[in-house]
Parts: sequence; structure tokens; C-alpha cells
Amino acid sequence: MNIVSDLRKAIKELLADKKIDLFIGWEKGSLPLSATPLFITSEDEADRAVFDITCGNNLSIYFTKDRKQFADKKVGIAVKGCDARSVVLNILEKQIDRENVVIVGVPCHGVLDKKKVLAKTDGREVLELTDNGDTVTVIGKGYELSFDRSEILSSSCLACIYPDAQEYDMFVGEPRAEVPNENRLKEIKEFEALSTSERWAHTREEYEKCIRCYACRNVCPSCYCNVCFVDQNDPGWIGNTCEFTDSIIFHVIRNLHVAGRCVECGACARACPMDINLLLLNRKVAWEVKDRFGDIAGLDINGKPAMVDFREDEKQDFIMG
Amino acid sequence: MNMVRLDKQKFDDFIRELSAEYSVYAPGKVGGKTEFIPVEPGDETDFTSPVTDMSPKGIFFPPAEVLFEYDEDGVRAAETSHRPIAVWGMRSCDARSLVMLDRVFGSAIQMPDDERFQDPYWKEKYDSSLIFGFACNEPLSTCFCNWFGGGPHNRGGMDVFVVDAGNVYLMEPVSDKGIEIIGKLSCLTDAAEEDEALAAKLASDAESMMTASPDTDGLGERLTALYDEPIWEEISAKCVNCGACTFSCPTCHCFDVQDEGRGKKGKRVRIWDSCMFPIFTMEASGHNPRVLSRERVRQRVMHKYSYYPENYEEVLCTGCGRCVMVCPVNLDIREVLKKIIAYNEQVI
Amino acid sequence: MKLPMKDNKKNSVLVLGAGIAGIQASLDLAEMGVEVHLVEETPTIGGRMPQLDKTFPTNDCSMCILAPKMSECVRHPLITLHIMSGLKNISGTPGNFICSVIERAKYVDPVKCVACGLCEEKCPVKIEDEFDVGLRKTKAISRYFLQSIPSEYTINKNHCLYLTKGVCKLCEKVCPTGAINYDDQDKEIELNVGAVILATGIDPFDPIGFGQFGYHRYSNVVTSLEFERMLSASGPFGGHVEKASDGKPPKRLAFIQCVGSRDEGINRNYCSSACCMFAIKQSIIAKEHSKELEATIFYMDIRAFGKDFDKYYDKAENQYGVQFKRSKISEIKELSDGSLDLKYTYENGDIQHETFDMVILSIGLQPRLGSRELSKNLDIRLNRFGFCRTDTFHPLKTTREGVFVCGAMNSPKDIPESVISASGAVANAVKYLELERYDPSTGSEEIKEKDVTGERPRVGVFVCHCGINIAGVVDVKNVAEFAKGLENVEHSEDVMYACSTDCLETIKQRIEEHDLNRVVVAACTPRTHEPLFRDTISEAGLNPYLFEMANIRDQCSWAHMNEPEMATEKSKDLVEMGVGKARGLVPLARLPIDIDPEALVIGGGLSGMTAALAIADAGHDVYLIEREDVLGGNMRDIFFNFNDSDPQEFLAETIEKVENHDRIRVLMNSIIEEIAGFVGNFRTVLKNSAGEREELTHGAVIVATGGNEHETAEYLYGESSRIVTQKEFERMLHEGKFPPGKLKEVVMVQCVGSREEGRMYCSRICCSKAVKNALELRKRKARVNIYFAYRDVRTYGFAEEYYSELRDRGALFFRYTLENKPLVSKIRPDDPDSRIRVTVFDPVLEKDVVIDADLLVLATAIDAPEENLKLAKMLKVPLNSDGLFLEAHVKLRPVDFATDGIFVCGLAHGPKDMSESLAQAKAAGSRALTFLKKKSILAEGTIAEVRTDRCTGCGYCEEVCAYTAIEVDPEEGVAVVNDALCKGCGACVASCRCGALDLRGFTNGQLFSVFDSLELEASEGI
Amino acid sequence: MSEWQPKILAILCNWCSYAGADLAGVSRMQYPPNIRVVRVPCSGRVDPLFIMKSLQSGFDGVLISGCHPGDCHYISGNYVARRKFAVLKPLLEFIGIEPDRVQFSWISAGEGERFATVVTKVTEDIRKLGPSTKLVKKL
Repeated sequence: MNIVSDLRKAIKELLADKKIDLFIGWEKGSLPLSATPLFITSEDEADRAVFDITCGNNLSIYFTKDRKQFADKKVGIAVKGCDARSVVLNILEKQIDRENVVIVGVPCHGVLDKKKVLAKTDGREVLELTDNGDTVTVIGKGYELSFDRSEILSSSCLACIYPDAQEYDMFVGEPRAEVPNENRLKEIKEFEALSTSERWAHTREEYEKCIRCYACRNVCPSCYCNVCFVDQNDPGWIGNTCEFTDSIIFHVIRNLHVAGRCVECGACARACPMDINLLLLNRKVAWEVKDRFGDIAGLDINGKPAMVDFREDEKQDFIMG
Repeated sequence: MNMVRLDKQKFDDFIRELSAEYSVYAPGKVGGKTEFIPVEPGDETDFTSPVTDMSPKGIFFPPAEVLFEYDEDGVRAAETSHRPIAVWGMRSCDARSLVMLDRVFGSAIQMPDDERFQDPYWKEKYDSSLIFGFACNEPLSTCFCNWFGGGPHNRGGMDVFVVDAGNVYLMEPVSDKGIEIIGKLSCLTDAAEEDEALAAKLASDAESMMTASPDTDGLGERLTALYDEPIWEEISAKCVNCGACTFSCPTCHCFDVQDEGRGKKGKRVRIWDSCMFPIFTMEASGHNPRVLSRERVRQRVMHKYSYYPENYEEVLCTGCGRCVMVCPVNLDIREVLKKIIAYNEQVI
Repeated sequence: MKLPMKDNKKNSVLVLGAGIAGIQASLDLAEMGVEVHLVEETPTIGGRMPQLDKTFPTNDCSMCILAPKMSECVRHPLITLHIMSGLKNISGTPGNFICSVIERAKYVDPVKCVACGLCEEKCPVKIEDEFDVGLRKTKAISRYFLQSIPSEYTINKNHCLYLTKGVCKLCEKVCPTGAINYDDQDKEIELNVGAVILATGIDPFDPIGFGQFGYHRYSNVVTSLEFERMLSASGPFGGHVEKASDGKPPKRLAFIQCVGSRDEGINRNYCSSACCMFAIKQSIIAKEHSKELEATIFYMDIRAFGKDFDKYYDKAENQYGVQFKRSKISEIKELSDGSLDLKYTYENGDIQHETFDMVILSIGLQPRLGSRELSKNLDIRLNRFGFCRTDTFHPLKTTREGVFVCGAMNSPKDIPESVISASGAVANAVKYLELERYDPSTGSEEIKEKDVTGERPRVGVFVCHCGINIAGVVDVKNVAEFAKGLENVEHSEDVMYACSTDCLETIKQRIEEHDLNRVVVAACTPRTHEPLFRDTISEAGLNPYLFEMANIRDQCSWAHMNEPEMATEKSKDLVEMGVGKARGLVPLARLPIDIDPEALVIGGGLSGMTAALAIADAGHDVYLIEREDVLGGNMRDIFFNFNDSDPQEFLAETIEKVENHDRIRVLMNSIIEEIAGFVGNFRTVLKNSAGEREELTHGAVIVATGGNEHETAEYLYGESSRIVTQKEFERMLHEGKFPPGKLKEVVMVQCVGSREEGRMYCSRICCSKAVKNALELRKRKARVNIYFAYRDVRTYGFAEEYYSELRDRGALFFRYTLENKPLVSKIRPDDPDSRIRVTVFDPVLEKDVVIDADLLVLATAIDAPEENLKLAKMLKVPLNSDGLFLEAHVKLRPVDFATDGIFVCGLAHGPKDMSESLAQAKAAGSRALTFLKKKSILAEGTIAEVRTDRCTGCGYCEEVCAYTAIEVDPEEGVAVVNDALCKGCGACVASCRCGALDLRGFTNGQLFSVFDSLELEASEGI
Repeated sequence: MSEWQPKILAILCNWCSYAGADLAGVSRMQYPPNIRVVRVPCSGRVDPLFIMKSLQSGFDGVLISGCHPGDCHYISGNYVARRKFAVLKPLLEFIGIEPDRVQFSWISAGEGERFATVVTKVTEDIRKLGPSTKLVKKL
């Protein structure tokens, strides 16, 4: 079975049957480490569609772009597990009409993090990449390197338990349900084991790097406010300079704004030009949401988003006795 | 003036001598990313990639710069160090970018001497600065400096041109300031003829590594003609307006001014802005002439390749390729330009 | 607010008793535009509820839920309070009564008293505190309890040294405002009213002299009311229960049920209805206070018959580990260490001993002391227990026309039933009035409001001394001086009593002199005084919302009496924060929302018809929707009553009234397809059986969709003509058509489908219904043997008497458990008329008893109709887990939904009997009238607003709003606030990531300004 | 005042906790004068950013108090709020803010004594931590 050819076939059929006006997928990019989003409106374009380790983009972001740009269109979309959860969340949040979207799942084995690859090459440019399954080979000017797939996967993928869509209309291949992952909480637990001052030192170091470019926010499929709170100035919620407290508060509030909504796709971390470990806090929040409320963002299309729901007998250990 | 050479073993001495008068910046690693940071003798520098992750524009035009402070006693200028800045290791593309920025901040073209149109914050730093530019011996696949009049060994915007020649750095003063400083530094020796030959070879080798440029003649006018064409929709379709391109770009220079205050104390700060952001041109009335992504993408492209050249006869792009590298959706500006050129030919 | 014409008997009602029932009745009346005289015996309104710590089954804090109603009541311009007053007599005729009211002397001028408490501190006379049931001392001059309303002090003339012996006068000396008036006299006034509502409530049973349980002899035997005060955080022990014997916390508690209830020997052969739940609640709360504590409840039957009560009972037993022991206490002995030895007997005769640290007597409810005298004075009759007499079909009418009763005065009641009866009594009372629809949005004396738009804030600060209450601790002058230096403060001064009439004048003057456009008063708490100051500034032409208070008394000077410097610093900060908030205040308007006068009643059963009549009788058009082709609902199957009145006759009368009422339009065979809109402005689309659609517009909705008899598959139901439900049995009795052959042995099985998995609730009426039918059977066939298999007999209230009667008449009772249900088989399996063999375990004899029954009658549960879900979705109102409509608040808003303008009554709300349904239906009508009587209602000023440019329409606001007051417009994709429904809590605002929402009066900007207003000594950053 | 005194912002809901604070005063219960109270209609009104902003402004600690579960005057505002706090509190601890800086409680209108106890405890906790530094913005 060939995923890519099956995917192309599926897209063509959808277009041919007029089930969709548009399909959003990926195609090979101009650089070896990045695929690029592809908007397919005709069957012949479907042959450009690919799916591989470089297809990191969470395409659901295009639904909310320009204030629901596809509101009147029937749109098909290729999704990995995390992307599917974004689509579901967008449906729950009335950004997408379930009727108007055809969700096509593709089996995901993780996407690469360019920065991790470049760390492996000591910053040397990569000119070619081959995915061998368990290993990945990269070739550049004067070098060829192979390494374990896990070494260059996005951190988000390393802790993933839903690699495949749980809500879909079609699936290319065999979808997997929840996949056990012993690393799911590893990073969180390790960080929690540090002392308060060690944790603070790390936070300080990480978030002092922030240049407030908002790439994290802008690539986030859950951040689709018309005007982000940080950009509002009547009243001004928070300072926009690179002053540290403003930066950390911006990030903490953003973490809370995506609480119960973050699908841990890792787009923010991959987009961060300063390489801040943004996922750590997002994951912590996602874990608290799971642990306390039993919710995983975008998993249950019949559910309610966690932060607008409640149970009377919820754990309230943080309230003074 | 001829080239001089700096033995790499004497690099610390060089920095030490330079530091006597200048705050010295050089590429270094901060949290895994390369950017221009203040260095001291003995500090490690990082030249792994010809293109630092962050461009050097932040040295002269910081992401957040305090313009003035106020309290109950009145308004005061922000405190600065007033030490001149020397930058070591700035590639051709980046050195050229400073010239482009200086056209904007340094003066107004119509009234170059009118102080009202000069940005004192920029001028104070840039006018007294010393740029040790760095030749690119091994340009990257993403480099396209040759498209717009640059090149890996271009000397534009530099005070001293430096070639990495193995064990030595070969230096060639470019400006008066460069001549002066070369004359002052004691750790330098005169270069030999073979050194100059090597430099020339490295230059031609580097040139040959560059990809061919499309026909960029009259790009500005061509763009103007395309202003209302539907092509912008196609170009911008995948853009998520993250702004990574503008933040990493050495020539993007849009800024916003914010007041930070509490009670009777506060300051006014200039911060980088980005035309990619939805509120970029939001007006106080609430009206926004560039609501849609494609309008903002068009703005960025037009500004760089049409509006700026209209004023300064040079595009506002040095071809450093950073935006190509950082774009999370691989929206490659080179492809965009090629597309525009092709479309233009097809339409007109 | 425009007040309807005063002193008009046609427009006023006297309410006697200001407990929760009296308060509810007064508020409902006043909201309909009726002038109310609320006459209360004690110095405060509130009645019994303030004495309670928590309420079951939600463990709500009693005071938290009551306090807002108390302040609403005391502030309502149409309610005149007569505290420390009594009703001497009523003369005249219904619609034109003259009531003589005695107002007793208070000896403190309520206008001057600022409730500072100095008098009480200095008063030398200590007396037992009535409110804390003698558990603490109070003084001869006191406030009734700390949160009493009104807050003014009164002198107890029986104990005051000056009034009794002519010496002392200490209170007069210390009173900073000269409020003491020893010459105060009792006054008699006459009030001309159209109707009277009595709500004098109950007294707790007094076990003194009821020697058996050692109350007052053994120090660790207390009543449940005393225990409640002990549990209460604001009680005499601050919520730390301790034994009187040694002051240590008790480890083992015993609750003894039915003390003063279900006891023929002392003429209390009725069930007090609330004590079982009360004890369960107390055991849960006590265990929450201390995990190790053990609690045992000794009982006869656990009567957890209310909505969600059984779940609470289950929680107590299985989650909290409360022990329930069905047994009789035969003796209590005090041991040397003060602990108590209980001797008790199980139903099988086993005698046990157990030692407890504390014994709580679950005392019953009894008629108020003096109710006989009152009944004579008012010429109303009482029942044999001394409760006010009413009848099944007129549960809120006394024997005197025009005089109505509510609350527990006519039968023991829990809070929600009291509230229901109060609203219900109002529906009766308004029939004697002539009410016009009125418009609260038209002001009577219009003061031109100053437009402050665009003006720079010019804040005036007034810092109150409150005598020495504030100034004794805080350097008030210093604070006022400090305020002068704050940005935007135009004027600042210190004043002796900010709330005094002359100071209010001063404030108005300063507004004028300094052209102030914001006012900050630093004084006591905004919870009591904000309305007064708001009124004041609006009299000076400022919008009332341009006001802010700094609480430097209750939350500063009183709490930091020994730290004057720090208290002064804190006061300055609070003033600065107040100014910070004030700076950003903007005028807010309360916009009128028009109200359609018609009502829609869904369901043509007894409840629906009654509600429709209540509204129609008050002069409003009603649409009564019935899905079937006949009115009457479940009542068509009810033929008997405990007394001899005939339900069918009453039903026929009711149907006739409905069908002939010129204001009721009955729409039969109709179902609702769509309901849209909101309070005052509903639009409903109906479809009748012919498929024709009709659109109705109306201002209110009453849900009276009823309930269904559970269709059981248990006990071989349906397999023999001799197995019937109680409903079928009642018809059998009525028609006299019994199964063929002799009818000698009749078995009744209770709780068929109720109180078990899938239906964890008690169907409430089945025990009484079965007892009723059993007695009826006995009347007809005296020689029939009746066997009664039950889990708990829940004949609450006066039905208890009939239960005893049935026992006396020889019916045999077998208690079964869920694990040991009666076994049923057909003697001849193939015979559809086979007799039935019932095997039931007898816990008294401890063996199985086999009965070959001629008839097996099953008390099947009451089910919520499945269609409830559809209707609930259309109305956007919630259902509970059992599918019953969920009211806004189980205690205090039992017929309301959180969404204004929609009400519920009858079985749709939960199982209940005819009287209860009638009361609730009237209550629903009455609650609807509180809206319908207004031509318009005023939206709140502090409500949410949307900035549509920022809204992404994600719908989070919609999800968190408890009032359906905000919705995403599907067309525009942005949220829209319904001003009429928004209560201003701000939950949507804080849940809006986009910053598209804000809460007027508490905007983000205003609050940021408060957080940022202090210059804090920022420490060095790391 | 020579000794350092923490300043603590207390955001209280109008119907329960603010009333409880009033009751503490009416009952003359004494507690440390370090809190500065802001009244909001409901704990549901509290945006986590309020807490962050007040720490940034230099408050040494923040106390948020609302009605007990089930007591909310607005039916469910405190439940909605509770989820926000349930995420904020562990997140703040996670990034290295001292757990006691930001505290939450439920205080009913009848719990004057509890209000005094809570404020005393919060004040002492924060006094032990010393002045807040981590999130304070220097201007």
C-alpha cells in the first residue's frame, strides 16, 4: 500500500465527486527539510500531494485564517492525529461546520524538527534528506549523516499518543487508536522534579530569549483571535516589549488561552526563531487538563471544550482547605 | 590600500585592541541560536553558517528600544552607553542591509541634512560604528544576494572587508574609517601577494556557487502593474502571517511605539512591528486597510521590491535567505519573485 | 421608579411574618406593583433560615443564599417593613380589610443608628441570645444577629436597666449619634389592605419535659437546632462543635429522629417532613468538619422524599459512612465522663447498647406559640394539631376569605415548599386587588442627568469617620489629606457620618461646587450603603454608576483595631484603589425591555390549568397548550382523597373554569415546534393534529408537562389481571370492578422502580397514595387483609395520621431491602387471572412470609416524560440527571429557571401530590405575573457587552452563561448579549480569550486600573 | 513601619467572600492589615491575567476567593472559575513561582472567622516568602 498514491487517489475522487471544492494537503517544498502546504482545486494538482516526515504543518490553521476564509466552501483536509484534533476543536468552536469539511486521515510516524536536524549537522546546511523508516539520512556539502528517526522528530511527536486522526471521514491506511507512549509525561515529570528555584532559573533563561515576534501564536491553530490580547490596547493587557515579565506573562496567558485547546502539534516550538522550549508549558497545561478534567483537546467531537465545562465534584486540591 | 593579515592566533589580541575603543559584537551562540552578541577577548565566535539566525540589524535597531522615560520630575532621554560599536563577522548581505536601513533612519532623501528627519537613536549607534564585513566563501543554497546587485564578496556597507583564508584573516579597508582603524591596530601585518590571489580565487569560487538570477530588471514597475491582480491570493494562500520573515529579515524596519507606564512613571518604547500582523495598519478609528492576509503579503513584497526602490533605486532585500529558512510553511520568496516575473510576462 | 398610587386598599397587601415565605410573598407582590406591609415580630427579617448553617441537599450556605433576598426585600420601594410588630386584628371585608398593627417600641431611632455596636459593648446587662438558642449571651441592647436586616439596634425593655430600674443609660452616653430614645412608645397603626397573607412559620419542638432523652439534664444532649448553631461558622463556637461537658470536640454523634414528631401520645401524630434530611445534612457537615468523627442516625423511616434527597441519603451512607440504624431508643444514660449510653431496640427485638459523646435530638416542627391566640384574633381556624387549617384543593386558603397562608404555618415544610406556597398565596391574594400593568422605566421625578462624556475625571473623595468606628483606629484626616494628592482628585474631605442626611447634602453640594463627575466614599461596605450613595449622586445629576466605595470600616478599622498606623496605610491604599476604579467609571443606563402581557402554559393537567387560571384571573391572556384531546392529565386517574372531598368534582370544576375563561385560549392536540425569544418577548410555533401551524407571541412560559407512571417489567406486571399498579387499583376501587372471585388477600409493594439504579429518587407520593387506597379498600371491604411491603414508609406531613390509622386497622407491614425484594410468582402460571404468590421476608420475625394474594398492587415510580428533553432544548433550560426540569435554585427558586421568564410546576419539576401541585402551579403563575405585570423591565446596568470586531464567535461565552443571556448569532458569527437576561456575573468575560467581551461596571480597564493604582515598592528583580 | 510588610491583593466575589470579609469586621475579628480588597461580582469574573498583572504591579501575593461550590449567586460562575484556577495554579508552580504567592479559597457569607483565618494564613505564608521579585516589572 502506498500512502501517497492512495492519498492522491482519495483527493481526486473527492474532487471528481464534487464532495469538495478544495483540498488542503502538502507538497514537496523548496528546501529538503520542509514540505509546503498545497491547495488543490483540480484533479491534476492532486498528483503533487505528498505525505512524509517533512509534513509538519497543521493545515487546520487555514480554516480560521482571514476570519473563516473557507466558510462557504466544502473543504477536504489531510490530517495527522494532532491536526485532526485541531479540526475537531475548530468544529466545537464554531469555526468549521462539520458538514463542510471532509477529514482525511493519514498515518503519522512523526514529523521532523528542522532545528534538531541542524543541531545534528552542527549547523551545516542540509541539501538532501532520505527517510529510511527507523533512520533518516541527510546529505550536505561534504558530509552524509544517518541517525535514528527519534533523534530528529519534533518533541511534540515524541510524546504523542494519538498519531492518527480519531475523527475522520476517510483514512488512508489503517488508523491507530490511542498508542501507549512512555515518554508522554517524561519531560514534565523531570522538570517537576527540579526545585522551585531551578525551575524558575530555567523559565527565566528560556523566556528571556523571547523577541516577541509572536510566531508561536501566529502558527498556532488554536490562536485565531482577530486581535490577540497582547495586541489590544484599550485597555492594554500587557506590555509588548521584550521585557521579561511581559514576555513570560504573555506566554503563560497564551498557555491558559490554549488550555484544553492545545493539541500539542508542536507548531509553536518549531516556529520559534529563538528556539524556546514552548512545548513544555503547553504540555504541562494539557496534562493538568487531562488529569483534572479528563479532557484531551479535540478528541471528542461530541464533548465540550474543557474550559467551558465543569463537574461539581472536581478535584480542588489547590483551594485552601 | 592593500590587504593586511591577521593571524587567527592573534584574534584575541585583535579583539582586545578593538575593545579599547569599541563595544565589539560578533556572531555567537545564545541558547542554540546564532546572533550578534557583545564579545570579549577569549569569547567563542560562531561562523558555522554564513547566515546568523538573527540578523545584525538588532545591534542598531533593537527589538525594543527605550526612547525616553518620564516620572513626576519630567521627561528624560533613555540612558545609553555612548560607546561606539564595532561589528566583526558581518556578511556581505547584512552589511548591505545597514546601508539600506541608514537611508531610512539616517536621513530623509529629500532633505538629507534636516535633523528632524534623522533618527537620533539609529544615528548615534550607526554613524560611529565600524563594520568588519565578512566574505562568504561557501554561500548556502538559500542565498540569492546576486539577484539584487550583491555577491558573496561584495564590499558594500563595510568599513573593512575580511576574508577567511584558512589560518589567517585577510583584511581590506573599504572606508576611511576602515583605513584609520587598520592603521591603528598593531596585531596586523601586511598581506602577501598570494594572499590577495587566494582572496580573489575564493571570491570567484563563491560567485560560481550562486544560483542564476532571474531577470529582475524593472521589478518595481512590474509589481506596480500587478497590484490589483488575483495572483496575490495564490501567493499568500499558504502564508500564516507568522511574521518570522520580517523578524529575521535584516532590512525590515517597521516599528511600533508603545507607552509603558504605571501611575506617574513610565517610558516610551519602540518595538519591532511586522506587516504580517493583522493589526499592522489598524487605525485608531478601527478601520484597517489591510484586513486580509493577501493584502499584507502584497504589502511586504511591494515594500521591498517596489516602494523602496522607487525612493532609493535599490530593492530592500539583500538576498540573505533568512526568510526562506525560517518560514514555517516554506513560502519561499524566490519562488514568489519568480512567480511574479512569470505572471507579469504572461499578463503584460 | 414610578410607584403605583399609594394608600389604595385595592393595591396593597399585608404580609405577616418575614421568614423566607413572608419575604418571598412580599417580593412577588411588590414586583407586581403591589404595596406591601411586611409585619414581623422580631427586629429582623429572615426568619429561621439565618439560623441554619447549610441547606440540604446541596449544602448551600444558608445565609449566602438568603442575604441577597433579604436586602432586596428591605430595599424594595414598595415594601414597608414593620419590625417588632404584630397583627392585632383584621376587620372589614375581603378586598377592603382594615388591619390593626402594633409596632412595639425599639428605643433606638433607626434613622440615627449606624449600627456601630458601641452601645452593646458598653451595656452591662447580659441576657440569653435568642437567635443562638441560648448558646451565647447577648446584651439588653443588641442587634438581633450579626447580619440581621435592618441592621439597627434595639433595646430589650424587659432587661434594660434603665427601663426596668431607672438606672444606667450607658448606651445613651456612648451612642455617637444620639439614637437612643428611652421614651419610645408602642404604637398602633391601621392599614387598609386588599388581602392578608399569613406566614408566621413554625417553632421547633421543645423537648424540655420530654424526660426520656435527658435533654437539659445531660449536658451533651442537644437539639438539632442547637447543633446547627454549633456547626455554623457564624455561630457561637465559630463552627467548632464542642461538648458542653468538657469543651472537647465530640468523636461520636448520635442523632435521634422523630423527637416531637410521629407521636400520638403528645398530639403530634404528624411527620415534620424535614428532620430526616436535616439530620443527614448535619451528619455530613459534621463529618466534613472532622473526618474521624462518627455519626449514627437512629430512625424509624428515612423520609428522603424530595428531589435529589435520596441521592443525598445515599451519599451520607456510602460516601461519608454515616450509620443508619432503624431502631427505637429506649433509654439514655449519662456516664461519669459526660458521654451517653444509648439503649436501643432493633425491629427484630434485639437490644443494643452504644456509647456516644453527643446526642442530637432531631426535634420536630410545631405550630408557633401563640398561634391559637392569633387564630382567634384573626378569626381563622386551626387543624387539630394547631396548624392553620386548609384543604387539599385550596392549600393556601385559610378559613377566612381574603386571608391566605404560606410557609410552614399550615403544615411542616422545607424551604422550597415554603417558597412555593408563598408565591402561590400571592396568586390568591392578587385576585382581591385591582392591578394595572405599570412601567418601571418611567421615572416619577425626572432629574436631568449631567453628560460627563469626554470630561476629564474630576473625583470627589469623602472619608467617613463613622463616629469613632473608623476614626478611632484610622487617621481619617490624614487619609482625606492623602486623597487630595491623588491624580484626578478634585476634592477630598473627611466627614463624620457619610450616610447621615446632612452629609448626603454635603456630597451633593460638593458635586455642584467642584463640578465633580466621579465620587468615592471611603466608609463602610458597599453591600449595604452603595445604593444610598448612588441615589445621592443621582439626585445631584450624576449617573449613579459614577460612584465607588472604599470599605475602610468593615474590612479595615474593625479588623485592625490594634494596628492604627497600618490601618491608616491600608485605608489610603483602599482609597487610592477606589480612585483608580472611579477614574475609569462611565455612566451606565438601565434600558427598558418591553414585556408582552400574554403567557404560554405548556400542559393541560391540573398544574397547567391552575397556573393558567392564576394568570388569567389576574387579567392576562393565556395560551394553554395540551398535546392530547382532553384536559386533566394525571388527575383523571385520581378518585379519592384522604378526606372525603372528590377530586373528580374538583377537576370538572377546574376544567369548566378554564374552558369558559375569556382570557384562556385552550389549544388541544397541539405540540410545540419551536420556541424562540426571551423574557417578555417569546415567539412560539405550534402545530396541531391537522398539521396546521400557528405562531404565538407571549411574555412568559410555564412548563407543566407532567409526569408518567413508570411502566414496570418487575413483579410479573402485565402477566396477570391480578397484578395492577396503584393507578389502576384506584380506578378499580372507583369503578368497583375487581378481579373475579373473592378479594381477601391484597399485597401492596412500594418503590417499584423508585429508589434504585436508574431511578435514584423517591416518587414521593406513592406511600401516601397506597395508604389512601388501602384505607379506601378497607372502607369497602372491611375483611380484606392488607399486606404492605415497603422500604421506608414516607407518609410525610399530615398523611402520617392515615398511615397510623392503616396500621391500627390491622394492615401488616413488611420492610424489605433492595437485596431482598418480595418474590412474586403466579400460582397457575398459564392462567391470566391466576392468583399471585408473594414471598416477603419479615424482618421482625426474621423469616419469609408467603401470601397467596388475590391482588398485587404495585406502587410504580413517577417518570419524567422523555419529551422533556426536546422541550428543554427548545427552551434552553436544564434537566437533572433524572430527566426532571431543573429549577434555578433548589431551595429559593423552586419554580423559576435560571433563564428569566420561564417557570416550572407540577410533576414536570418532580413528583408531588395534588395540593403541592396546586400550590406550585399558583406559584408559577405568580412568578410569571411578576414580569407580566410590568409593561417593561429594566435591564441591569452592569451587564456584559460585545466588541464585535474582536469576536470570533467561538461560543465559549454561550457555554459558560448560566442564563442563556449570550449567544453566537449564526448569521453574523459573533456573540450577542441579551440585555434582558444578563445578570452581570462576568463569567463570559473572563472566558473570552479574544477580549471581545467586557462587563460594564467591572471592565477590564477599570480593574487593571485598580491593580495598577498603588505604587508598590517593587523589590529588585532577580 | 520599619519591618517589611507584604502587600497582598485579594479579589473577592461580592456575594460570599466579600460578605464574609464584612462579617469578620462586624464580628471584630482581627487579622493582618496586609490585604487590599477588590470586589468583583463573581469569582467567574476573575481572568487569570488579573492575577498575573497584579503580581507584575508588585503585589507580593494574590488571594482569590469565591463562593463555595454550589453556593454561587450566579449558579455556576465559581465552577467556571475553578477550572481556570485549577490550571493556572499548577502552571505558576511549574514555571517556578512560589506556590504560596497565589492562593485560592472558598469563603461563604457566614464565614467571617474563616475569612480572618485565611487572610492570616495567606499573609504569614507570603511574609515567609519575602518580597515578590520574580514577576515584578521594573519601570
